[in-house]
Amino acid sequence: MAVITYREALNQALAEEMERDPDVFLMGEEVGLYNGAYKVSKGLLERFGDDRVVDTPITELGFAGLGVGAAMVGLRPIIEFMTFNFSMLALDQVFNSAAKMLYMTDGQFGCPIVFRGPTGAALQLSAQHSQAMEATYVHYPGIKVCTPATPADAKGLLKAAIRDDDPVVFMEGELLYAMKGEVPDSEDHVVPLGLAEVKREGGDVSILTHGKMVHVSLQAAEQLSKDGIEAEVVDLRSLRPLDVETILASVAKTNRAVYVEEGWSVCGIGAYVSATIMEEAFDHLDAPVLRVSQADVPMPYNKQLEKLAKPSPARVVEACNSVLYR
Amino acid sequence: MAVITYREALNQALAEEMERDPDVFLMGEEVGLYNGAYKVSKGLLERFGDDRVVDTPITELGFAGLGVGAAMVGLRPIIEFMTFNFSMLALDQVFNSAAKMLYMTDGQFGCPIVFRGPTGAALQLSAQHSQAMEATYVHYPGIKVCTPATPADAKGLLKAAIRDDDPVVFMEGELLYAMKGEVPDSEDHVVPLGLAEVKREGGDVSILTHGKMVHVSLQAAEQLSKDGIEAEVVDLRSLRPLDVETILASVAKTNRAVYVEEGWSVCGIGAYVSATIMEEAFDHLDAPVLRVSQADVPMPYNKQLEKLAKPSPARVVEACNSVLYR
Amino acid sequence: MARTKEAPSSALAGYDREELHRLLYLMLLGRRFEDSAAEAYALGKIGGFCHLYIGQEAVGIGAISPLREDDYVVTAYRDHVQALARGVSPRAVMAELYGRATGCSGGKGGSMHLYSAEHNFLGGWGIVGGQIPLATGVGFAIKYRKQDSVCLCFFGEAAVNQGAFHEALNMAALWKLPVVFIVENNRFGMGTAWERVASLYDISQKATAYDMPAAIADGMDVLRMRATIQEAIDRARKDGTPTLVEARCYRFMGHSMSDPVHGVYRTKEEVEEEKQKDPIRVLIDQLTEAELLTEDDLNTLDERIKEEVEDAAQFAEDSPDPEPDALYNNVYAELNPHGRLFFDDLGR
Amino acid sequence: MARTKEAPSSALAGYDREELHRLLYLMLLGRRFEDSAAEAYALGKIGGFCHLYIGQEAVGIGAISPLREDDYVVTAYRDHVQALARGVSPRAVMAELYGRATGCSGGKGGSMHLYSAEHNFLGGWGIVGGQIPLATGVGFAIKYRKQDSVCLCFFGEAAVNQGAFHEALNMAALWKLPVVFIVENNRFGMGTAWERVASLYDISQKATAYDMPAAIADGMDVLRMRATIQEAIDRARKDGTPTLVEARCYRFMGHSMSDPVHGVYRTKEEVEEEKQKDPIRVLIDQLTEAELLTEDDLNTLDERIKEEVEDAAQFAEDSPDPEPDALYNNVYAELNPHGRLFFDDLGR
Ligand SMILES: Cc1ncc(C[n+]2csc(CCOP(=O)(O)OP(=O)(O)O)c2C)c(N)n1
Ligand SMILES: Cc1ncc(C[n+]2csc(CCOP(=O)(O)OP(=O)(O)O)c2C)c(N)n1
Ligand SMILES: [Mg+2]
Ligand SMILES: [Mg+2]
Repeated sequence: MAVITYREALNQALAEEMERDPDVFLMGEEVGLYNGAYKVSKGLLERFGDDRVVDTPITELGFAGLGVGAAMVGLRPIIEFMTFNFSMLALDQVFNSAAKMLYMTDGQFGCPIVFRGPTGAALQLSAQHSQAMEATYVHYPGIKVCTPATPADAKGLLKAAIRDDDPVVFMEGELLYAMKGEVPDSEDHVVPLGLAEVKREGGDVSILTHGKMVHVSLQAAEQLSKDGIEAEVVDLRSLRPLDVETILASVAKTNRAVYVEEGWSVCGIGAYVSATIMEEAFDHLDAPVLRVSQADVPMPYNKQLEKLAKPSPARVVEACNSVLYR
Repeated sequence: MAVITYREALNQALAEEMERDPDVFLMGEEVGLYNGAYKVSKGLLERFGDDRVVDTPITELGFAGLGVGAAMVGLRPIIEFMTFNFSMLALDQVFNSAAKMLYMTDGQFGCPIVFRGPTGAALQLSAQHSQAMEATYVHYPGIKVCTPATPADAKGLLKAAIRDDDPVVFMEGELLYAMKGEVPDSEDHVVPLGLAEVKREGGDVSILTHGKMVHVSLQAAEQLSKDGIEAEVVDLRSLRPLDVETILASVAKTNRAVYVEEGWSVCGIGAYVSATIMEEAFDHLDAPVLRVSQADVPMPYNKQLEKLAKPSPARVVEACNSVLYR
Repeated sequence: MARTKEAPSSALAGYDREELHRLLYLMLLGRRFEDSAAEAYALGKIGGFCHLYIGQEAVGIGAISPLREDDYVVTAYRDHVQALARGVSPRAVMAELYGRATGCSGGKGGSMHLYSAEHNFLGGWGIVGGQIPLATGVGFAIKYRKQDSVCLCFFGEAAVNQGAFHEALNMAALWKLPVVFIVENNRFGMGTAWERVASLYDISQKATAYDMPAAIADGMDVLRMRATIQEAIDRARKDGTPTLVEARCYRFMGHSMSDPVHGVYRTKEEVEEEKQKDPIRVLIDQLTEAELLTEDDLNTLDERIKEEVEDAAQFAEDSPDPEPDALYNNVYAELNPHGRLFFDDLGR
Repeated sequence: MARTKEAPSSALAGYDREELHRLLYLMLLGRRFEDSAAEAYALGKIGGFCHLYIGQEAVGIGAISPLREDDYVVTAYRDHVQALARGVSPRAVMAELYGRATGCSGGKGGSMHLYSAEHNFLGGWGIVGGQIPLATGVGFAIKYRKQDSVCLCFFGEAAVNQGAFHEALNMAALWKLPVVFIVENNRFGMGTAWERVASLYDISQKATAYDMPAAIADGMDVLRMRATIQEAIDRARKDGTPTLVEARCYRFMGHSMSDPVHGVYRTKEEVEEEKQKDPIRVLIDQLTEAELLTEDDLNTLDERIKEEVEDAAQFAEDSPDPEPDALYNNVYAELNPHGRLFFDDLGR
């Protein structure tokens, strides 16, 4: 297996799927000539031409809606939001058009589209540029959401998302783009939606998480293991469909769970998973499911405050200790 | 106490607060000449003139942002969304401007604004016009959210919202506008944000809910009481600030809770409250907190399907019975 | 900016009798169909919002009738007549208004959300202005596939103020997407007159901002309407050039079935006066004058249409509601083998 | 549409020496300040995104310098020089870039989010086009209070394609809100040239769509820039009439500190050529020519500015970070007596 970056993994997935299916095209701000604000689409304009790699005006609502219209008649658009923060301008087209397309038309018109880009905070980008929007998207039926944490998952999930016949919101991480990891070389490296992965085995407590926070959770698990606590880190990978089975299996084993998310906790992913666990595994729980999340404030610019606001391994350890009543 | 409709109660609150503070103005589609799509602003144009009751073009993003700008320099806008479904177009201005204003300016510029209108489904309005958006709004710090269920709360909470110095998302219900109820006559009938109300006392199970679903829950409680089950119905009234105290007190008493919401359950209000209860009252729970919500699908037009999709007293009763292990 | 002239008035030239009768048929069908829908609504057989096109028929029919099968139509919630003009059967449309399984959207869409893949009729949208980017995407797909079809996009004048209009028209003009943007300027958005919400009255002039051709069409005369649109269609087919067409028309009914016909925002007199220009009357007069239509022709045609509409209503009546399990059908096209997609107590 | 002429070239007329030196001071201050910010960024003392205004100073300074104290300024994330021109101290601005408690946004905003209530400087916004409706709201408030102040709204040319621009300009023109909309047309949005994303090149012409007066300003000449804006300001003060001003300028640096100055989207040669028109050089030449500035004047002025900038950097260096509890300050203005506002594990 080759060791490549998360960025290269996404780039390969895009290239391979565009090779594979002429109906797939990439559209967004700076995706072409500039090779992408974060260089994810590097080289694609040259390779596929400007019919299939399209630089747009800064009109998130407009080009998201354009993508949905193109998907209605059978194309398979990949719409890049430079970051998901800007997708707030496009939510009407995602929720009122894409998510409801198949249902309102009772199956006559589908919407095989991918909306992708980085979610959550990078470093000191302040309040408007540091929002994790998973919870906002996953709330609306008709949408599928996935959040790869590693290069292998980035490639495999993006290929699955592009091949999926429903609107998929594909959320990356600016701080993950440079991360390196092993990725299977095969063109058929597809990670199906709805399949969580146990990134670390352990029997004492389940740390459930997704996206960037997988790495924070793994660090926490290492620290815990120094204290003889073996945490199981479950990377959900997809938030809808959600691999409830794997979640419940881990909880049945450890009887304790902590959810770690980059975003806010009110109506967050942790609340969704925590409430589901309570409904379906109440008797397995020896302690309440606790949640670690961003501080419940807009993201501040100052480096120290930002550090405080973000979930840290220390905070995850603390939460694990409290569900272990230590 | 006079018996008036929810619509009249809102109208009184608007008129009284505009009387009280010349900086308060109302802006939105059809609020003036047409007296409001749902007649909530009836007579206000005539009474306050078109400087203070402003009909807008259909530009949700634009007039929401305009309101935020006006609030920055000290006015107190009330922005009406004809329904919150359309506010999806305006979310960028609500989340990226209003919610973060005070924080990004470190207190230099505030945003005393109210965004109001009906949320959730009416009758057979189909997928694009039947969405409960509470969860979408309450997720973002910087925003306050309230959801009156009765005429008295409609008037008292709207007055509180208008006087509040923060952005308040005030969610009404089209199906509530014609509902009648007693409303204190006093001009000072203000219901503070963050105060839940026990709408029905009971010791066997807590039904936690908000908005329209308060009435569905009360009906369910009546049915249960025929079986000798006394349910306590807690109307949260505000979703942020959230009256955690009253919620926990009820759960401490009944040891069982069901959340009933009009919207979807994934990252919904029920998930938020349920996860919070687990974290803070785990040992009081004799059963998992269950949630009753809209079917996890876009709202269908067909009358029978719509009926199936909406939370019903029967479904609430069923959930209560299962937390009572009956 | 290329600004095309209005269509000539003596516009019968170039039409054969059959074609003209087909237009009259569609005009009358639209009217009778909606009269019947209005009755059904009053009887509670149709629910939700129901927006009638009465008075505006010439716009949709004039624009859609010259289309080829491989062309597309996208419109707003005021969509009954567009669907019929596109060839969707009165039965399928009426059944949809009744919310039946046999409806053109399986009973899930209702009046505002009519669709027919078979007829390239892409609905049927309820968010003002939301369909404009969608139609632009259809135009993008046509160009992407190097086809020569076109997409008609209808929207009310009030949608012109939406950001979606601005964003979409820029992209359509920039990339030469074969879309004809048709503003149904019936002068009101609900209870708000256009001049009360627009700083520039002349909508067609807004095309200058995108360096896009524009035209003003007489939306009360189906033949002139059609002639104007034909020019725009030809331009779009030729090299993808989009056009902004302002069709001037008038809404004879209230905004929706639940709104008053007149009131604070327009007088009874104004409505009555506009009704004198009834587009159906206009067409009948044109045909009679040209001796292409007799009293008898008209009566037979009208009888036929009445029967067709009654049949549609009966069909809707007799059709079944969707099965309960339809509730979860077509939320997703793909039920992934792994993981759970639906979360609610019904699934418990 | 009233279209105002460009400002006359021999534009020194009507300025006294002091005023002209004040302008030169601001131009040099902006440049030196950002040179220093660039250094600090390279050293990691400034984080996040940092967008420099180098090359565009004439636009912001020409537009802001004629303002009254009770006027308002709203701009985007490229906001350092606007803040300085408005009178915010270099110390407060630099401290904000460093994220210090003494910064003009208390260290919470950073480079993109500068604010000063004291100076009616309303920032500092990061969503492209998002500030346009905000400024329109400020204009609304001015009219609401029957004041005669004005609001300047700056945004880049790429923001013109956003729906927010379209929606806001219509309302501003419709209601006669005293806002001067200033397009900083530096020809690129990040790596994208305007002509690649706009179907109409001439931005000022877009004002026709709103029946709004427009002007084209030379954004590389502070005096001509100022003269053009002055006309727009006068018009706004008189009766609220808004204006769309296209200021033609050029960005000498990369889009932000993390982007290349040139590359696929523009050549090194082009940048070098444009640098020949450096607005500071232009002003210095105008003043020297008119014998209003000597070599000595310039050197003394420049020395003074260098010191001021060094002092600002030192001040930032020495200033403290915000206290940890600042994390939860100013999320809400009102901590309601009832209920809980914050939900996170830190509060546990
Ligand atoms: C974004 C949005 N805002 C508001 C509404 C409510 N609404 C429905 S139709 C309408 C008026 C639209 O007028 P126009 O575009 O002229 O179309 P017409 O009804 O006249 O055909 C309004 C305000 C909506 N459906 N969508
Ligand atoms: C809504 C939105 N989309 C995308 C971005 C990312 N972005 C930041 S600046 C920029 C280019 C803006 O160019 P322009 O408006 O011309 O201003 P300039 O940077 O040239 O001053 C982009 C795409 C953003 N901040 N907001
Ligand atoms: Mg209209
Ligand atoms: Mg630019």
